[in-house]
Amino acid sequence: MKKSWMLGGLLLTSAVLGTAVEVQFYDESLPITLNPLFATTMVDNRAHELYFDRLYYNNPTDNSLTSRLIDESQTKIEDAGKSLRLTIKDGINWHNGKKFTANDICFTIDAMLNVRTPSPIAHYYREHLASCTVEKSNVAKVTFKRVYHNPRERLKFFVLPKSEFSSTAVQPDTEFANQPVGTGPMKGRMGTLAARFEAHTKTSHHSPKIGAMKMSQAQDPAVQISTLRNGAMHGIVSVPPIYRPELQTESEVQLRSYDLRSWWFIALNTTSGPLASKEVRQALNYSLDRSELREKSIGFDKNDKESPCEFISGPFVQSSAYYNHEVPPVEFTDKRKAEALLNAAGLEKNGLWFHEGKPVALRIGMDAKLGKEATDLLTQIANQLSEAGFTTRISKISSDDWNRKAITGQLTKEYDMLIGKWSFGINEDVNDLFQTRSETKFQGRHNIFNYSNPEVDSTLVEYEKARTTDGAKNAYHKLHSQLADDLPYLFLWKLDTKSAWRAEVKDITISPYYYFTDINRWYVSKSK
Amino acid sequence: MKYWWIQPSARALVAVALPLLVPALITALIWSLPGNPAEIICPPSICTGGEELAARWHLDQGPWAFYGHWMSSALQLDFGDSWRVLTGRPVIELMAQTIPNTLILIGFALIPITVGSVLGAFQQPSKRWDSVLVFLSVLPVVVLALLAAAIVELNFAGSGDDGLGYWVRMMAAALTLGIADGALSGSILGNRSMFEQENQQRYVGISILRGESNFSNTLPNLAGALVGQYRSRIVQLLSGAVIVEVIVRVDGFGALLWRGTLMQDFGVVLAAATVFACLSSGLLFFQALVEVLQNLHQRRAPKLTLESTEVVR
Amino acid sequence: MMYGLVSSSLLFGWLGGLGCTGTSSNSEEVKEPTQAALLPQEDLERLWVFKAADAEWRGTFEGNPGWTSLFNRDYEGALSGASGSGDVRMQSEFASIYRQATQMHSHATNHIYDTDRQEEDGNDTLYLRGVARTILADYEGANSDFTVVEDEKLKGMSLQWKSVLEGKGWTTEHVLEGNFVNVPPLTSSAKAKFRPESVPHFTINTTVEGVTAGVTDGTELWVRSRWHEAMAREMATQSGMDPRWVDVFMAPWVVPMEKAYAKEQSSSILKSLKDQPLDEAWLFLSRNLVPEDALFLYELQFSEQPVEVLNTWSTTSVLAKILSGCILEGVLDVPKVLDAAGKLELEVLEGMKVSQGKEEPFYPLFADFAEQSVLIAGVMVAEKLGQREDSGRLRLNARDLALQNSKDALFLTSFAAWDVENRYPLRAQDMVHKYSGDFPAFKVAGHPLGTLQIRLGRSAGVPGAAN
Amino acid sequence: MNRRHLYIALAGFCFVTLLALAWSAPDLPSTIDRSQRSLKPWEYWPLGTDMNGRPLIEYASQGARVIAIPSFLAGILVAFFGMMGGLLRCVEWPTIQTMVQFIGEIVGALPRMVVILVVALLLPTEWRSLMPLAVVWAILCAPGAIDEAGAVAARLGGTRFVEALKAHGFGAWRIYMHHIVVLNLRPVLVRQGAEAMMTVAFLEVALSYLAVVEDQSSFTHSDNLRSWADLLKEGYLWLALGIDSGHVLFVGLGLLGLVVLTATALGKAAEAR
Repeated sequence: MKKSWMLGGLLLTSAVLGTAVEVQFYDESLPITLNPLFATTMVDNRAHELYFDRLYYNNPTDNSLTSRLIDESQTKIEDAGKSLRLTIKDGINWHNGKKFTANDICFTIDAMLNVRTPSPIAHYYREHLASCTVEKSNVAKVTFKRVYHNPRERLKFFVLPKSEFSSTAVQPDTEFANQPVGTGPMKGRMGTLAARFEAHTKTSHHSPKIGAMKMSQAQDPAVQISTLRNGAMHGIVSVPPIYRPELQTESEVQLRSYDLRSWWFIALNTTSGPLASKEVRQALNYSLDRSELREKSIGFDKNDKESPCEFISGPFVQSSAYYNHEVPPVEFTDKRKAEALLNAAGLEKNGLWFHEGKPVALRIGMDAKLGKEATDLLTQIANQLSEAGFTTRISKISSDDWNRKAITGQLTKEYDMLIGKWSFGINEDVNDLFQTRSETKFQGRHNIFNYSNPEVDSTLVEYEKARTTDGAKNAYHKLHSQLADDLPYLFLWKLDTKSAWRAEVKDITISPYYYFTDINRWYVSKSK
Repeated sequence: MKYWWIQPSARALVAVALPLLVPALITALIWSLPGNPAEIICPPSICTGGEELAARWHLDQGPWAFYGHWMSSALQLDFGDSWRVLTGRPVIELMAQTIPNTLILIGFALIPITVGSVLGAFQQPSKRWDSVLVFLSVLPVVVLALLAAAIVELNFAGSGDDGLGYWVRMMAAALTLGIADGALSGSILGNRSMFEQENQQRYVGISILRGESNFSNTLPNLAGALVGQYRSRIVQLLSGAVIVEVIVRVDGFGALLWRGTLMQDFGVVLAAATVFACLSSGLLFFQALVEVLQNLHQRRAPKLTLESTEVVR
Repeated sequence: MMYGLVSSSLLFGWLGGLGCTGTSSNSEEVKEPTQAALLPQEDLERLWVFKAADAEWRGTFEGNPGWTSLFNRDYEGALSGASGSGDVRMQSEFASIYRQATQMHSHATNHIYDTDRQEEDGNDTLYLRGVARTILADYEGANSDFTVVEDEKLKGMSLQWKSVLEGKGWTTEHVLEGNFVNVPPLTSSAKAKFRPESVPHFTINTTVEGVTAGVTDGTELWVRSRWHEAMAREMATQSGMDPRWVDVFMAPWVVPMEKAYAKEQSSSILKSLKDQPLDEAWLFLSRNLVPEDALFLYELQFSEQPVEVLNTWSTTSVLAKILSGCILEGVLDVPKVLDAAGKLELEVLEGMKVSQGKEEPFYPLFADFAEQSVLIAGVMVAEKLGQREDSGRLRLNARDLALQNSKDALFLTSFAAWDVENRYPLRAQDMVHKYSGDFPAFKVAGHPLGTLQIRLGRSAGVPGAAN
Repeated sequence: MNRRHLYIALAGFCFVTLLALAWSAPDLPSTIDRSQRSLKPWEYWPLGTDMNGRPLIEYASQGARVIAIPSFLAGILVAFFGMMGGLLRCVEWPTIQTMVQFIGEIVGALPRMVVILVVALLLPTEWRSLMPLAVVWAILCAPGAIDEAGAVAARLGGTRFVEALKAHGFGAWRIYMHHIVVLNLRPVLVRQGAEAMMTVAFLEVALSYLAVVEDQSSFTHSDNLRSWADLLKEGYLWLALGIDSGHVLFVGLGLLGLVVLTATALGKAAEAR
């Protein structure tokens, strides 16, 4: 029975591939928003790279800072280096056919500078940008708050069309969030089941060879792999580690590295219950057998020198300069230490651990999409904690709830532990994750359980204010050891991301972090 | 049977009340959730435009104002915008995109059910097939939906929403709906037993003696029951459609409702639930009408010919 | 001894089998009409990867712990387990790898104290930038840096570079010592251990009152590389090989300051080695498929007319033959190179099966070396043709398409150095971290990479965490 | 032992098995053990293992724990509603009858899945269980049961039947409970209840499956427990991709079959003589 389906699948697939114009791929989930000012997930960032152009971007191959929108030959530095006079290239059109002008650049900057635009991304640019004035329809003058030796590095934001917004106070709930108008290589809209992309050719600055693309939400990993193999889909953005070895030697599918610094964690609710005690958090740290978790959930192979998974003891990957190698990761369970710490914290063991006469019950949540990369991680962790004498109640958290509630500190009443991952590009700033939350100061915006520790706060300020590179590095090394001791997070591991694309999708360059920067070059060939 | 009109009137009354009641219940639900309803769309932690949003979505003047505004707009076919599923997109647009798929699905699913009803009415198939029908009747929709999804997903994972992929998807889903949860066997067995019992009535025997066909006699008496049965089947299909559309990945109205529910998109849930309620009301009203006609027909005195009166005498 | 090779072969072979079982063969329907074979049979049979299917040929390497370790990409084990001509090869590999690490360090140092210079950077940094610029063959820049260095100790350390600046490049006459580096004597490599120095090497003053910064000096990497090179030459002499093969092997990987001298030597070396048989230790698990490839790539490094070199060698060198077919109007066409590399891998695989009349699980592992060789040679040709971005695309493909056993640390180090030259330190940091066990002194290069990463990150002005 | 006893024994056996499974369910699924992956029942007693080497008996028992009590309660509720409907036809309360019919029409006209989803949406995470949904489902099924039981009572003669029995000197309790409910309404009440029990089990599997495929937390149980839907999901991979999980599908279907068998046997056992 299966064979006949496969055969049917293959015939239909070949028919599809024979005339393939639409490149279809699975991403971890669908984008939360297509308005780049409100991107919170890597899926958002990848989709935005297709719909929009960043004013400046780094060439994914040779890292040269370049722009598809600005005519570099006419760019001038003015006001003793405080301003940049940008001249727009000719013939650039928005997806709706309107001409791209300097008004759009200045609108985007004004929107980011408007404090009523509730965009975490805008906040970063507010630190550098002072104003933007339109000098001519194709000339904008951007002024910075101070002189930068590399001002263009501060202009890597996505440009929005002025015509699509009524005010510079841009809100996340408009139709633009699912039906964007950009200047990017692809135009399209979000659907209920998929995000669609169609080549944007009526402009001078893009000529993608792929006619159309479709981003679907990841299915069961086994289904994804099979549909990729039989050609019903062209690519998978993130291949679960367990399936990588079997794809590695596949002739019709190629594994591609996606340079992204991702690390996994368990955030602990330090605001209430027994987890408010540092000893209890440390005991939990010793109650986990990370080695077993990695072997069973990630499918880690001890003989694999190229293992995608490596333990961490703090909020950085081991290859980062910020990683403090003097703090060793906890790899195995240490029951003795755990029990000593729990006793010290005043907990009593009677089969289960009791706190103030009640058994310690841990409510554990996990960003559901992680379950595709790490099989049953949530259950494995619950099992280990049950073995250690805690009762557990586990819940998967949908991507939507994770982004709207978990990382904004809205789940402190519902959960004691939250399992998630953070991804970084060149900027590994973690202040937002651990600084005491302050909406007015835009601090601690990703502080999951509203953790607050004056010592950690002062270290984070130390990092912000550091005048030397070593100063910043030392501050984060100190932060690393402070966090490894105070444990607002139980740090798990870094996990490399690998994509898989069918061999007929040619000339693929996957850019670090943004992924699709080089999409204009990709093409689909009939031959493998 | 002095009060025969009570039942159809009750149905008609409910048919009118339902489309008003369902949105009222959901409006009450929106206000019963913790926090300000506007925070569902714009959590203060990531959004500063709470007040403007509340005003824009008519959430700022309490449930009655909201309900009133929503109803008056809905009467002009303006169901507002999606709150979360596809933020800002007019719900009517989403419905226009998804309802046809669901109607096609239900339409195709009704084929086996209708065929089954007709067969049942003619006492087909014979009772030795009953074990098969009973087996079919216990197949849950989720199991058949899995089978359908298995066929579709592997071959049309990427191209399932147009061309051949679309139709294979729809057919598989429709077949699932048409068979699962006893839809097919229920229609066959239900009709068969209904007509079987009716055929045993005395008046049928007499009509056969009069040389009339029993079907022409039983049908008018069973019309109401038949329509009622058909109505409940369609309502059952609408419920099943939610499951089938999600599992087989049909971009239908049921799947839209499911997503709306998951994402607390009350813009979508309100509209979807109301449309479901309207459909149900329409069917209910139709049933009431048929019942009225049936009763009037039954109460119409038959014209007796001279011969027949002789026979009676 | 051959357990490692066989077990990993089986492991990967099994995975290969697994990969194939699920694969649909719909390629039949969608493939364009079959093109002519990339290589004629006689050329195919000359490739070492093809010969590797022959148990007898393979047997000469399989018993050797050095080769087994190299196959399993255990470089530390490969160096300590190597013997005879294999030892020469491993020392040359290490010398080249540290050459590229030196280059990486120099680029990183040059960026952090030049393009990404910050207010904190004081006069002492000019010594480090001077060393970096010397290695990168910017002699004027280096000279101007060294002449204004104020710190007496650093001045002293810079003196040994002066002669290189004056001679406008490195020659073998120069003897250079990292003042803080303990160089072991030249003995049998199995015994010799070049321990890494602790990092940072020393501290320098910053412009911030009372604040110093820890730094590393690329000199250590250079000295280390030179030591491995000397070891290679020594081992070559001991095992009766012509030491000039070491020059041939290392030519693509030397640092800019050596280029001029190496070019001077090249014509005579090429002339005398052209007719010498090449020990197969230079081929097995290497980037050269036939002996002529080594000489082709050697000449390519010093030629101003790379296309002519391609054409000249295309009759004898397989890599030249394949790549010359990928030149369109004097430009290397990346998609053609990618196709050719993939096609060669398949042809080799098929050839191995046909010649042996059976299929072994490790055939694909060897065949993958063929694809890697074409891609890496393609990188070199693209660089020579000034197609920098295209060389990057080929580098990325080579990195992604390599299997575990064909992941080449030398190529990856050179890729990292290239990335750092482009002010992109992340991939390089990952590579340095991954190989820190095999090449402990990589931490020296890792130090300025970290500084560069921090400076770029803090000035990037883009958000940090996303989930 | 006649046919009826056989059905009663069968129904009893199936239901006790269901309860036993529920009682023996572990609090959490056990740890992954890939060395034991995809073992068939004869290789790993009694039901084999899943793709990650976990015993399928855990899924079976945890799923039973989710389903057993709520579905049984739903069955009882539906039977109770039916009984009330039947009895109502035997008393002369036209106003109440009209009201019941009116409410019944409203409830009967509501699209069930819409109501269930909305109720599921309302439930706070810590309250999430099948029980409230089962109760709602029972209420939604009530009008059908009331109609059918009412029709049976009407055929019986309704109030005239009660009057006749009163004339024979039977007490009210005996008339209503014994003569009407036990002797006459029993078949329809038990059948309706059994069907409700079965449909609640199917509803749970359907909702759990939707949650699983949509990466959502389950509506019907804590994520500590696995539903039978997880078995169907893994078994589906065998159907779709030929992955070695056919036995998992059969176990899933077998468990659903157990519920179906309970319901059918109950219905048959209660059929009129």
